[in-house]
Amino acid sequence: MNIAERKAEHRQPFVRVVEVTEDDTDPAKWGKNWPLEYDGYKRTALQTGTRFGGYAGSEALPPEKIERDPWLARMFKGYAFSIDYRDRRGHAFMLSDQEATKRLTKPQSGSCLHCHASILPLYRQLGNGDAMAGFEHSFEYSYQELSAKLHESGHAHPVSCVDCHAPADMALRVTRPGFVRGIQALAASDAPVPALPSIALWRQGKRTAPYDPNVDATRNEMRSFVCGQCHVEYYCSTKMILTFPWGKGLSAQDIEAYWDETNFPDGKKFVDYVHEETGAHVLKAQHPEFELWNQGIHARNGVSCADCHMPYMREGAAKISDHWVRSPLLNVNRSCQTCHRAPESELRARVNVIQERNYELLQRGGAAIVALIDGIVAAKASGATPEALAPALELQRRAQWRLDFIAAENSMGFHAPQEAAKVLAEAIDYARQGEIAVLRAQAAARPSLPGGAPAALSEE
Amino acid sequence: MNIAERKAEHRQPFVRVVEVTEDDTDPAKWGKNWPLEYDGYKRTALQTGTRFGGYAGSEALPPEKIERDPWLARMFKGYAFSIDYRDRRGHAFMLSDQEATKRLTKPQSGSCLHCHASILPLYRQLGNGDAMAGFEHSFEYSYQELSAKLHESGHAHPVSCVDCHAPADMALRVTRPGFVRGIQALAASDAPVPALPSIALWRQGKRTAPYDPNVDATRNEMRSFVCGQCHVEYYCSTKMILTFPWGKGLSAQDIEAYWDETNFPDGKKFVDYVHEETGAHVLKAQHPEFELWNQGIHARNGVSCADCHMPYMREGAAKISDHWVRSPLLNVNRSCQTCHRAPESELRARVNVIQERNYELLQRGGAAIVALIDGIVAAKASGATPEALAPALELQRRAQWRLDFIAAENSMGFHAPQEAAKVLAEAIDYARQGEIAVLRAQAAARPSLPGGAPAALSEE
Amino acid sequence: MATKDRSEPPSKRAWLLRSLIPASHGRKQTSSLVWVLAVALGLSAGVGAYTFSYAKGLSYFGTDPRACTNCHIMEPEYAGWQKGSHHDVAVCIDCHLPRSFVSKYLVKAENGYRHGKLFTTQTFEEPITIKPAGLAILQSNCERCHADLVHDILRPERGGAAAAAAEFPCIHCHWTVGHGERAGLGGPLSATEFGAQPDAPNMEIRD
Ligand code: HEC
Ligand code: HEC
Ligand code: HEC
Ligand code: HEC
Ligand code: HEC
Ligand code: HEC
Ligand code: HEC
Ligand code: HEC
Ligand code: HEC
Ligand code: HEC
Ligand code: HEC
Ligand code: HEC
Ligand code: HEC
Ligand code: HEC
Ligand SMILES: [Ca+2]
Ligand SMILES: [Ca+2]
Repeated sequence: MNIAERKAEHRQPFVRVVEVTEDDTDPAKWGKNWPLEYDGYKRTALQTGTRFGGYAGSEALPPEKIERDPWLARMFKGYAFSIDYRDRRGHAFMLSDQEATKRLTKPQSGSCLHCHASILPLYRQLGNGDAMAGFEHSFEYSYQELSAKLHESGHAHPVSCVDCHAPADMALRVTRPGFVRGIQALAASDAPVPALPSIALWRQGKRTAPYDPNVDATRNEMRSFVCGQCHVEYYCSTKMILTFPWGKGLSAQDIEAYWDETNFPDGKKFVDYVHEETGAHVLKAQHPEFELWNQGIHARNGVSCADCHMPYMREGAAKISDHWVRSPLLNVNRSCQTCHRAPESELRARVNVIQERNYELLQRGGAAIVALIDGIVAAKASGATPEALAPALELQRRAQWRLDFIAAENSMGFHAPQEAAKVLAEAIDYARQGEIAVLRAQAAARPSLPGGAPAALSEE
Repeated sequence: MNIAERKAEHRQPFVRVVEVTEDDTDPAKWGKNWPLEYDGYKRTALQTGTRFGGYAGSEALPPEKIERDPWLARMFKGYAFSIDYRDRRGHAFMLSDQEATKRLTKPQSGSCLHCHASILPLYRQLGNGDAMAGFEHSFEYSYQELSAKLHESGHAHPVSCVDCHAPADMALRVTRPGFVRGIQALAASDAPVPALPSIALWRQGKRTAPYDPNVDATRNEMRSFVCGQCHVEYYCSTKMILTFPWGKGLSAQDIEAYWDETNFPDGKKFVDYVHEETGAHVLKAQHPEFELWNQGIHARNGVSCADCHMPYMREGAAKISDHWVRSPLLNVNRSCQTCHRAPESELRARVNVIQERNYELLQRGGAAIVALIDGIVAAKASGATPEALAPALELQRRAQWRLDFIAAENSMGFHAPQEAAKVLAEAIDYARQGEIAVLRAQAAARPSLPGGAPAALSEE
Repeated sequence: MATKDRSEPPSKRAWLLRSLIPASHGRKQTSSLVWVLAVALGLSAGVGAYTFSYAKGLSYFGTDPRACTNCHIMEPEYAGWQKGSHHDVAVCIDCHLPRSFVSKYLVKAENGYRHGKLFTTQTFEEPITIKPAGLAILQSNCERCHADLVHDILRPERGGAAAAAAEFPCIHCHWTVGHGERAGLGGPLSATEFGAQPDAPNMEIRD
């Protein structure tokens, strides 16, 4: 193809060969209008991997995280994640991988589908045209019930064009009710949002209408919000509506405070599960990429998810966003080098230094949490009372929350290296303090020994 | 002044009005040739301060760090730093502040002067013309003896032009034997040096001559090496020559390994002091700015100390280095905005976020080390044997080394935020493990209790 | 769907656009009054006929990059441009002045007025940083030359180059195309600088 043809090929303005609507969840149809983006999108079915990212193997399913790091399974005792918890992979697999997970052998809610399928038409159906209303009932269904409806409805697709784009003009938009409710709660709070200027601006306004990302956010923010619809911490079960816990801010500490003050609709204190071995009431953290990214220097500089995970690429005479969403380490020249004038090898090395430090601390935390659980188990065996163990159990909750927050986050610390290390440092401190509390409790049972009363929690 | 004059100023060539030599330690004389730099240099006598940096008060001496953070004094029990340890301030004070410190009430070595005075002429005198030879004897003198000689010699000035500049052509050069020996040991090792390209290059060569910073280093490296002559971890006493412990690398871990394998000339195992209360053999870390900077992203990007602490500035049409060495937070437009396209308020906020996170972890570490010392003291009181406490004492050494490394470093984590947080996380882990080891030791004394043998150190 | 609201950006977004510009030092945008003034009296109104002609005011209207370096203060950018990826395809005014004849000379007058005055009085902030107005012009020029290539990634319905400049400009990623790494330079120590440091009470003020 010569330049003349290139130009010709491009000069035709954005012709739409087919009309697309809110109900077109099949990406193939959109692909007729935007074949270049569709090509990239389809590639998410290819298996790619890096030291810490993705999955490049040939087995049907990615490897089990819980086998690679047994301390994860130990933390999750008593919860579905201890049964089956694997590496993630490309978007094309999101629905089938969900349907294949053994976590579904435990009762799960319809909320699961919020982030694994192109579900808006189904929400509208449930809400007689009102997607938000439909969403508000979706959690009451069992996963199997809602999944059946989804397949009937013919919209059983992984995330599709319509989930991030307005069919009318292809503008980015968020469609996920969970995100809209979460970001509105964040905007309504006074938590600092240095990386989200449009929220700071909305707060200065009259606040007549709630913050609406599709109206108030900048184009640059939308390049991260579309991802924040799913790559976030959440609560999801039939007990309570799907919740993004952002009412007090986006840091691990803010979110812990939010859960600490949350009650279930039945009034009971919020908890994810009771640890099978220790009886501690613990929290489960899920992939808080959006939250951790917000704590980092890239976010403060307005560097969006799409900048790194969907970099622009030159296709013939046109420049488009690479819709092959994947690890930027597979695409360093486009993902990093337009901003960082360093050789690819050097940029890889920088990521590696950051990730290895984070990995080392993560394993250190794993050792600490296992030691704590062992300690509590031994203490119970030797007859320690629940009262005496209470401080240790509270410390387990705090330690696990922080350790899980960074373990579940998928960049191995890269999205905010110092913050991730700080959260892990706190996790380690609480886990070890827990062990001490156990030993003190046992010692206390023997008046002759020093140590006395269970340790008070040292303040943050 | 109008454009005509500005142009004139622009053309002005610079003239040497006086000759300067190796023996001219008086900056005033150099100032005749280079008034703009001298003008800045003199300002280091102004007292400036920030939240964590410098000292802006009006008292004769800066405040005591050991009073602000009592856990520091507790760590230093049995060592001179527990008597008097203050905030640093400008270069103009370096000699008088040293002469004023109560640490001198304990015997100190002549080595102290290596970094507090313009001492090269005195080294040459001691070595009959050979500065290195003179340096090699200087540690044998008491501080008072050598200080007397310095004042006789008429060279009792704080760091002066001649310490960083060759009088002949004003080229940057390092003059401090301690640095030359240290950097040579680093070059001879195989420790990775991503931020020091000229060492990597030298290693690829024949290695006929040892690495010589004044010959082999790049100009950009020299902009940090001149500072690395003093802003480094060291050992300084009459027992052993002044040592920069770089033979295994520059990280806290590398340096710990170096000290662990060091013996005194008399063959005894190296140690800084024995902790008064616990008997632990501990290490003292001093201002490892050069070492921590080396672990950071700025260093990897070739951003030198001078870039931030002596930024270039425009004087009329000329471009000079601001010789008012101070906190860059007092100079954000010159120090940071030359590279970062963000408003001053935003850049301050970024530093603040980094420093506050680091400060929080530092205090967390302080609480942990105090708890450990308390635990050991209590155990000794209740008759625990040295053997039983050995693991706890070893853990105290490791914990203190790391905590002190970041506490003594003067950027409150900024020079390498993630690395600093990691070192603190390890400090906290070891301190808490120490407490556990103590409780286990006590429990072990009571067969009926669980826990059994003292905890083994968990590996890094 | 809410996307229709995007077509006419609410005024508060316009405000946001400005608030998002990096390093704008919050200096007020030159008022239209100054523009009128500058056009009416020409550059001389700003810097005086002498300064203007001496500063090769006429060459300022040409396209020769060296015209800009009549002010030494522009030299870092000149040097950066020479090493930059565009030195053989674009000169200063290609990126920094609008295309249309009229507005080009309006801006030249305004720049000449402001730069000249600021340069003579040395009252500008350093490092010199491109202002919102400058960024908008820049953006329009990137788009102009690369229209074919970037056609698909422009979102005119969110507002023109000014909106793009503030929300998601080309230089969000391509910030080195003009001058390579940033070429800013801090200015001389000034009296106001000391006054501006509350936490440095003992700081003397230099004459
Ligand atoms: C400055 C670049 C950058 C930005 C901005 C960024 N990421 Fe990442 N992200 C990375 C890197 C680098 C990794 C590590 C990839 C690896 O280990 O292979 C990563 C990893 C990930 C992973 C795991 C990838 C895999 O292959 O397993 C996910 C998911 C992810 N990021 C999502 C996000 C989301 C969502 C956002 C925005 C909220 C975001 N990222 C912002 C650079 C970035
Ligand atoms: C509708 C929900 C949803 C949205 C929206 C979404 N993701 Fe994902 N993403 C997922 C799920 C689910 C997976 C895991 C799929 C699997 O493992 O089967 C995933 C996987 C990934 C991975 C890992 C890919 C790999 O090869 O390992 C990356 C990187 C990623 N997403 C980034 C992004 C970015 C960047 C955005 C926004 C531009 C985004 N995602 C938007 C749900 C979503
Ligand atoms: C708020 C969005 C969201 C919700 C709700 C959600 N997921 Fe996911 N899920 C993701 C994202 C993002 C990933 C990819 C990142 C990762 O694997 O950590 C993922 C990955 C997965 C994976 C592949 C990796 C693994 O964990 O084995 C499975 C399986 C999965 N989810 C199942 C479920 C089930 C079952 C539920 C309901 C209990 C659910 N998801 C609810 C967003 C969500
Ligand atoms: C997970 C979110 C996501 C999904 C799913 C998605 N896109 Fe995009 N798309 C983006 C982002 C982010 C951009 C960049 C938009 C911007 O910068 O304003 C984009 C941009 C585009 C553009 C504008 C030109 C360009 O390439 O930048 C087109 C056209 C487009 N997408 C088509 C599609 C099509 C067709 C599909 C389905 C096959 C699709 N998109 C699926 C996130 C998505
Ligand atoms: C759109 C611009 C942009 C992109 C794309 C980008 N960065 Fe950055 N990066 C920045 C900015 C801005 C900073 C903060 C420093 C500054 O203000 O200049 C930064 C900081 C960093 C740092 C130091 C901070 C830290 O977290 O340690 C690293 C390392 C880094 N980037 C690596 C990467 C890698 C790897 C990629 C690709 C996966 C990438 N960046 C993509 C702009 C970008
Ligand atoms: C990228 C910029 C940067 C670089 C490079 C840098 N520093 Fe710093 N330095 C800082 C900042 C910011 C602080 C914190 C100042 C404060 O807290 O007021 C600091 C603090 C310090 C302090 C304490 C300052 C005071 O006022 O108490 C010393 C000493 C110091 N640095 C020495 C060095 C040395 C030596 C090097 C090179 C080995 C170096 N710095 C490299 C930015 C830098
Ligand atoms: C000969 C030794 C020596 C050299 C060389 C040296 N310093 Fe210092 N520096 C000191 C001493 C000693 C102090 C503390 C003085 C005091 O507190 O009395 C100090 C203090 C400082 C401070 C704190 C100033 C304040 O206002 O708080 C900074 C910043 C600093 N040095 C940076 C540097 C940089 C950057 C370089 C290299 C360009 C450098 N130093 C070279 C010994 C040195
Ligand atoms: C390897 C260089 C070096 C050596 C050797 C050295 N100093 Fe310093 N000293 C510094 C630097 C750099 C600072 C400023 C940074 C800081 O205060 O942490 C400093 C600060 C000081 C200060 C002011 C802050 C404080 O600690 O109260 C005193 C006093 C001082 N030194 C005394 C001494 C004494 C006594 C000795 C000998 C036992 C000595 N120094 C040896 C480099 C050195
Ligand atoms: C602590 C180290 C140090 C001391 C002491 C010092 N300088 Fe410098 N000087 C530097 C550095 C670093 C540069 C930058 C050199 C470069 O970029 O190559 C410099 C540059 C210069 C230059 C070159 C022009 C410029 O400003 O960049 C002159 C002239 C100069 N210094 C004069 C002096 C004079 C006169 C004194 C004593 C009053 C002095 N210096 C003291 C470190 C020092
Ligand atoms: C000579 C250039 C230069 C100077 C001067 C400089 N920086 Fe940087 N800064 C960088 C580079 C390069 C990076 C790494 C990101 C990248 O590769 O673009 C960076 C990264 C950063 C980061 C993110 C990494 C981290 O450690 O968190 C912060 C924050 C930062 N700089 C702040 C500052 C501040 C504050 C100053 C002034 C005291 C400063 N910088 C001076 C070039 C510079
Ligand atoms: C290819 C386009 C291009 C050309 C040609 C160009 N510039 Fe620029 N100029 C830019 C960009 C982009 C920036 C913003 C750079 C930044 O923010 O780092 C800029 C910024 C500037 C600034 C403000 C400094 C700053 O960092 O914001 C000045 C002054 C300047 N240019 C002058 C010139 C002069 C004089 C010439 C001709 C010698 C020139 N430019 C040629 C693109 C260009
Ligand atoms: C009369 C001296 C002088 C001449 C001639 C001059 N400049 Fe400038 N320029 C300045 C000064 C002074 C500033 C700083 C003004 C400010 O910060 O508002 C400046 C700032 C700039 C800026 C950044 C500030 C902004 O308004 O965005 C750009 C871009 C720029 N000049 C481009 C040019 C170009 C292109 C030329 C030649 C066509 C030129 N300059 C000729 C003195 C001059
Ligand atoms: C006077 C016309 C003109 C202007 C104005 C212009 N460019 Fe270019 N640019 C070109 C030409 C011609 C090339 C080389 C051929 C090509 O790659 O398209 C080029 C090359 C590039 C390249 C590829 C080379 C590189 O540096 O990576 C980028 C990116 C680019 N331009 C971005 C920009 C941006 C961003 C702006 C605005 C700040 C801009 N251009 C302004 C004409 C222009
Ligand atoms: C989010 C980051 C980003 C933004 C914003 C962006 N670009 Fe790019 N641009 C890229 C990347 C990445 C490439 C490299 C594509 C490739 O290599 O296939 C590129 C390539 C280009 C090229 C082709 C370079 C070549 O090698 O031929 C030009 C020209 C260009 N961009 C101009 C622009 C213009 C004009 C704008 C604004 C309308 C713009 N870019 C906005 C990231 C960006
Ligand atoms: Ca959760
Ligand atoms: Ca030491």
